[in-house]
Amino acid sequence: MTLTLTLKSPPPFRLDMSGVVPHLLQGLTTQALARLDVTTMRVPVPLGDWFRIAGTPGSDMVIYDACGELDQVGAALQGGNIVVAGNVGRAAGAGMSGGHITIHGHAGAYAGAMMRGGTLDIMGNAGDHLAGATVGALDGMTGGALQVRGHAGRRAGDRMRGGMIVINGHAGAQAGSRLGGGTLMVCGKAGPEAGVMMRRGTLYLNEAGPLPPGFVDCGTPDLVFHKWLAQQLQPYGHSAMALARAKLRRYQGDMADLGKGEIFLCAP
Amino acid sequence: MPKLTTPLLRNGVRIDASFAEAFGMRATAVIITAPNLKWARQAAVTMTGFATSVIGCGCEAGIDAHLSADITPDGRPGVRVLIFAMSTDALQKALSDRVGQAVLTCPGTACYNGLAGSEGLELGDALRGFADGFQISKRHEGRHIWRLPVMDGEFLCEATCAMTRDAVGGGNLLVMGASPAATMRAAEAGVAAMQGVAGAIMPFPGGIVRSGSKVGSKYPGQSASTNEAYCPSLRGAVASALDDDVASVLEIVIDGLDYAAVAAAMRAGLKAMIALGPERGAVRIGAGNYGGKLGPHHFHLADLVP
Amino acid sequence: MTAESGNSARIDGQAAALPEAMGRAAELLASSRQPLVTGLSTDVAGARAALALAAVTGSVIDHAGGEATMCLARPLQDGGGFVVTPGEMRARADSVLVIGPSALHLMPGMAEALAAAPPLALVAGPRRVLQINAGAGPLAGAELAEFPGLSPLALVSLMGARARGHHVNVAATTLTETDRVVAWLAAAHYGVIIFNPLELGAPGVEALFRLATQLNRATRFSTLPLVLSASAETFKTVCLWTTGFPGRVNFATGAPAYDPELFDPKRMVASGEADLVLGIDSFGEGLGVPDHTMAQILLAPSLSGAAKPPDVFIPIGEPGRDHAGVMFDPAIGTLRAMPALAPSPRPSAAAMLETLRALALRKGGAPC
Amino acid sequence: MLTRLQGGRVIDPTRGLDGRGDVYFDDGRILATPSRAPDVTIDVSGCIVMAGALDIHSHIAGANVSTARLLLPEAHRAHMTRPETTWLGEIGFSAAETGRLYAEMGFTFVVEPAISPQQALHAHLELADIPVIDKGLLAVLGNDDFTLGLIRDGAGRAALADVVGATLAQSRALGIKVINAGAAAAFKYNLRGFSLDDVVPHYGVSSRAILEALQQAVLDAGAHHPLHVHANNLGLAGNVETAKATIAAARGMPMHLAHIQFYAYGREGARGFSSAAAELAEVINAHPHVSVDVGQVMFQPTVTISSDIMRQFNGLGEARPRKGIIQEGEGNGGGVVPLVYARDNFFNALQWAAGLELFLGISNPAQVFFTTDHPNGAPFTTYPTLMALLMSADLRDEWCAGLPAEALALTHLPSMRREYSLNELAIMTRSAPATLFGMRDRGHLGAGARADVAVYADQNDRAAMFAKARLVIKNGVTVVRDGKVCADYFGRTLALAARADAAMLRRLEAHSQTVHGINCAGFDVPTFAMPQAHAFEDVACRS
Repeated sequence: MTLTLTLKSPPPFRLDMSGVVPHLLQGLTTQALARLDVTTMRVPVPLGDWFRIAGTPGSDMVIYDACGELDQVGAALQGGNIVVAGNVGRAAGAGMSGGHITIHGHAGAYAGAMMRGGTLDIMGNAGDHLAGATVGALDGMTGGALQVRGHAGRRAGDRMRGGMIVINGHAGAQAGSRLGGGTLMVCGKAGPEAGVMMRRGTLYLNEAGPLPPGFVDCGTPDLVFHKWLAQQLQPYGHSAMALARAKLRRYQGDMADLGKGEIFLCAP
Repeated sequence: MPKLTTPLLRNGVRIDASFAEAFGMRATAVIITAPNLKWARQAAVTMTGFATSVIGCGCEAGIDAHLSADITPDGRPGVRVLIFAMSTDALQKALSDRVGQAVLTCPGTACYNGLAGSEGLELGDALRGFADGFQISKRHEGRHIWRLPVMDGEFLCEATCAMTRDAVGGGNLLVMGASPAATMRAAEAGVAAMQGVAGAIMPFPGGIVRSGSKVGSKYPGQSASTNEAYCPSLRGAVASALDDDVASVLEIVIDGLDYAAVAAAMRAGLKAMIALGPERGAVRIGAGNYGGKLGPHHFHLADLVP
Repeated sequence: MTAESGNSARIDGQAAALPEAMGRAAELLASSRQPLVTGLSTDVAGARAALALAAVTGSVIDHAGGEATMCLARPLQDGGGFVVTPGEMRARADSVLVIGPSALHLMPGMAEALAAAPPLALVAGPRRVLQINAGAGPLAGAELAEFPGLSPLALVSLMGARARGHHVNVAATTLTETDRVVAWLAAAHYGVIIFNPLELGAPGVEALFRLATQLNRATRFSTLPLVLSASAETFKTVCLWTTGFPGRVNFATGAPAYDPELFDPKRMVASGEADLVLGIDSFGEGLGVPDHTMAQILLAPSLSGAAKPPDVFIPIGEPGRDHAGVMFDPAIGTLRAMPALAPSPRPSAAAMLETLRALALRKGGAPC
Repeated sequence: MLTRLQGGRVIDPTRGLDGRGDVYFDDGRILATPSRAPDVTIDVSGCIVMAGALDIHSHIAGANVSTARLLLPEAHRAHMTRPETTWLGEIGFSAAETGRLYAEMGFTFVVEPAISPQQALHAHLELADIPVIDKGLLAVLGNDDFTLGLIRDGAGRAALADVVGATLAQSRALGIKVINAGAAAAFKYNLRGFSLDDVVPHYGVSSRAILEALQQAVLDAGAHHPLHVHANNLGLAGNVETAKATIAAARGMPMHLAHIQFYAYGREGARGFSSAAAELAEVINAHPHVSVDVGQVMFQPTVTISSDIMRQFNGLGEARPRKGIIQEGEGNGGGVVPLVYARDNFFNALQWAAGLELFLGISNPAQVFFTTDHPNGAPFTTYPTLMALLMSADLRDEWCAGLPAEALALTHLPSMRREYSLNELAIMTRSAPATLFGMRDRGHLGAGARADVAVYADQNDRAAMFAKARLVIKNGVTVVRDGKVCADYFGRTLALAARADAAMLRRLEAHSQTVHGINCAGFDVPTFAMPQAHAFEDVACRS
């Protein structure tokens, strides 16, 4: 069973979609769905004011004509599928523990923040703090798989501790900041200061701006790990596998912290 | 030994109306990869050396199969090794010791879990300390591997390894021929055929054992001793099990991940040896048992012959 | 604008009686889709009243200097840290590291304080002061160290790495200079690092707290963040006990919601999500939001400098001059009571905001 | 308006009352049975009627509490709309919520126990914003240069009494607390541990000397509440010896020891950590001049807020989540370290049991006070559950069944069958704390007492009963009805009318200028600074 939400027109304020995820909607009538509160600002906003609602709530949901004012789409998703046609706002898929979200558009900041499982696939670009940690939280993404087909903003993978992120395009400054684990791949170019304050974990960067001074050159060892990872990367497509199989220079850091993280950067 | 009843005859080879009696064991499997098959095999051969019998070696181990590059976890050629032991603890110790001494040390290799299932043994988890704090843990899609820096790069080792409680050890065939050369030829043909069966290994040297044994001894502390009923040189002096035309006996012992694997291996071995015929190979094929009272698994030759 | 006309209430730039101006402000608040309360250069009473007004009108609220507040708050929230009061720094610190050029002239009296020997130091003698990247503002008598071309974050990270004894990847001259600074730090008995949070940025401050953590393994260290705006610190203090959060709070959905990025006043204005700005500016610190077309209510001692007059202007007094007040005092690191130096009948921001709150309640401005 | 609460079970230990009766009040005061008919009668039959409860040790305001708020945005009420609840969400973490939640449990007076004199104004402004309840604070001395210098220089009893008097007056405090005497100063000289007879570098005075000097000075300054002591070695294995030595150091004079659960540890067992609560309770029973509060641990995540800065620094490694703030100041400063107390954790289970052992092992309920050291052992919102545990051995057995047996084996809790009566609970939470602070018109329902009354529906589920009072009267005003605050009411902050010696004030000012470069009048708490005209209520000194 699929629930279909079609945005009538772009709202002049943000909408909080965190209550509109499959496990919270089971058994609701269309009327009850229309009354769901998606308010973030002073004016009370029921879902039905801004969306045409069709179908029945089940494990699957489709949002049409979405736009950047829709925050927390698929947040805390436990299972099922959400497909979005259009852009989304902040924190799409934040805290999700299972299921699949596909966004055929761009996502705002904190997409996949603190996700624990499931898959998040962003066909367009992603904003800052991709898979990161919201204020005060010590862990960003801890599990699951996240792919951005376009580019990502600053601090992609901030505080990530587990799971896999593949960015097919470029990443902004400080990709992989404060990383504690997991693997982040940037198939395009990463901005300056990648891996800053990284403790553990792995970055694969096709190209990068200047690295922080706490990353030391460990040469170009031929590691079986790359071959192993390349095998795991089949679902992410050719560019990710090619990056894992490229000749890679290993930098270890950030020595300003624990210094057990690593950046694999394509050797020219 | 139970009294023999009328044997079956296949292609002139007498097949005893007997059965192999086998025991439940714990087993695990690892996949060893390397830049080429030579070095993967080298690690596996070293690791499975001196692993013929739990009695003296703590475990029984052998190479199960060669794996082509397209089916291994890292896209390199590899081999699958099976290890059997009587208890989880013994299996864990054998696994840690052998991977630690023979695979970790062997250039170019990586080591992965080779068995489906949830019950786990420590693999990399038991070895990571070797890296003295430089080890790196990676998890991906439910798999957890350790990367241990070593002098040729890294030793990649999966953290844990599955274990099965359904394993069967001690399946066997007794190959009896008119001359030592014919007996050896038959046994070699049997082992070659059995090596093609997945999930089963023949842990003795070259898959063959000559010192078939009985339980106990006249000497205290000697838990197993020579099976005089099958020793041709004692034929007249003891209650011999040998016919007049048998000049030499060899045994093939089989351990499998489950009952079916042992049965399949025995079936394949019987078929190959029967095909040789009594002139070039065995005149008679039997199986060892303890009267059916000790081992829960019985492999009747009558059920396995072609 | 004459001083006299600047002292009367105004509606659309025209002088108006105060009750009319207050009524107009209440109307604007009631009809707003999303009000934003900002500026907030005011005292404790003004901050309390502004928060209470924001609560009943469902507003987003933050100080105009909220960015500097967040540059210090975010690293503390993300990892904790070490801080010390100015008074204790003066008394105990035998070694003071000053990062950046702006640090000292932002804190009145600091240069003189650093020049004096610390009376309670373990070892008697003059205070050691080391200034990094002093630029145009070197302190008399201080040792200097220069790290050209390094970002503040890279600089602090480098010190942190060397303090841990880790290898780094920098030019030999930079390494030598870093090691000199780290050795200097290690020789401290009680060291304090003075920094400007806005200059270091949140990541730089986080790295600095990690450096302090590392230094505290062997000796004693703390940090003294400069307070860029006393009223910003005042607002943060009151906002913490009122809402539990240091600012950037939204009352629109009832309970205070906190998001240091979403409820940034500049973003709220730039995105058009706020359609009314209520600004309080007792000390002429400005509202911090760019020129805009939305409605605006301004509470300030006088109308001056604004390109476009606000829809409603309400004159107020200045705390500590026209009326008594309580403000955060950077020199003592906590709140301090200020009697009125030149008492006048000008109303306090708090009084005007409380009246507005009463009017807003009457107009049913509360969304919940 | 003369009001009668009719037909409830009135429990008033001060007057030895426990039985069905009526309570009258008018104009904010309790009356004896009046001669005229009441204007209003409220039927409270089936209910328990007690005076409003008093909490003598709860970190509810001030700079350190705000630092905790700042540190943990993710822990208080969700900053994003979902999830709606977070691990400290139930305490709200704001002044308004603190007052509301205390009032709904029937509390009408709470003491914030650790305010640096330099930060008294901040604390008072915050206390003034806590609705409904009356408040008070304790000022912290004993790690500041001025006090240590006086003791070092042998300034004598009168000078120390003057410092205490000046501090009480300037901070508008109800009493004086000393926190790990000398350790915060020693920590600034890089000492990492500090015991009763250790000496502060630079000053050459021991923790014991500071303790003894302040204990005497507090008595001499006329404070009702004796020196409130946070002893050395908090939380360390074997620290029961410290607690016993500190009690001995009281030399037969009044002293209050705070959160002694954290000092009830021996060194037995495989992990070298055991409960010595039974032993400590015996020592307390033998020293009736000493009072204690418990600092009970309950199983949940919380945040520790303490001016024992050395201990907080040493505890950073145990922080969960792994972050903390160490703020150093002119005296103690403050440290904020979040912690998780877990049922399946050996140490935490042992701490929980040790706290209950103390409650049950100390014979006189007037000597032991009801605290969790909020929020250090647990948030104050766990009080109702804790009350239920004290009142039911069966309930304790149920809890014990879910705890590590290894921990319980190192305590006496499973064999302790004592159950608190409602009367004993009323002594601990009403009459005794009022006496401890010299408040004759609180903690009881006799004629002339303040009309602070808590009415609970008598239920078998004691936790539910104490969580939501049926009715709470504050100064004669109905502030809580059916467990919900129903009035916009603000109580006052009680401050001791202590004598500030003019000469001593001048010395303090000169010292502050010379050593800290600060005009110490900046630390004053003038009435004009307060949001309400009558924010304070003076309490006369002990005569």
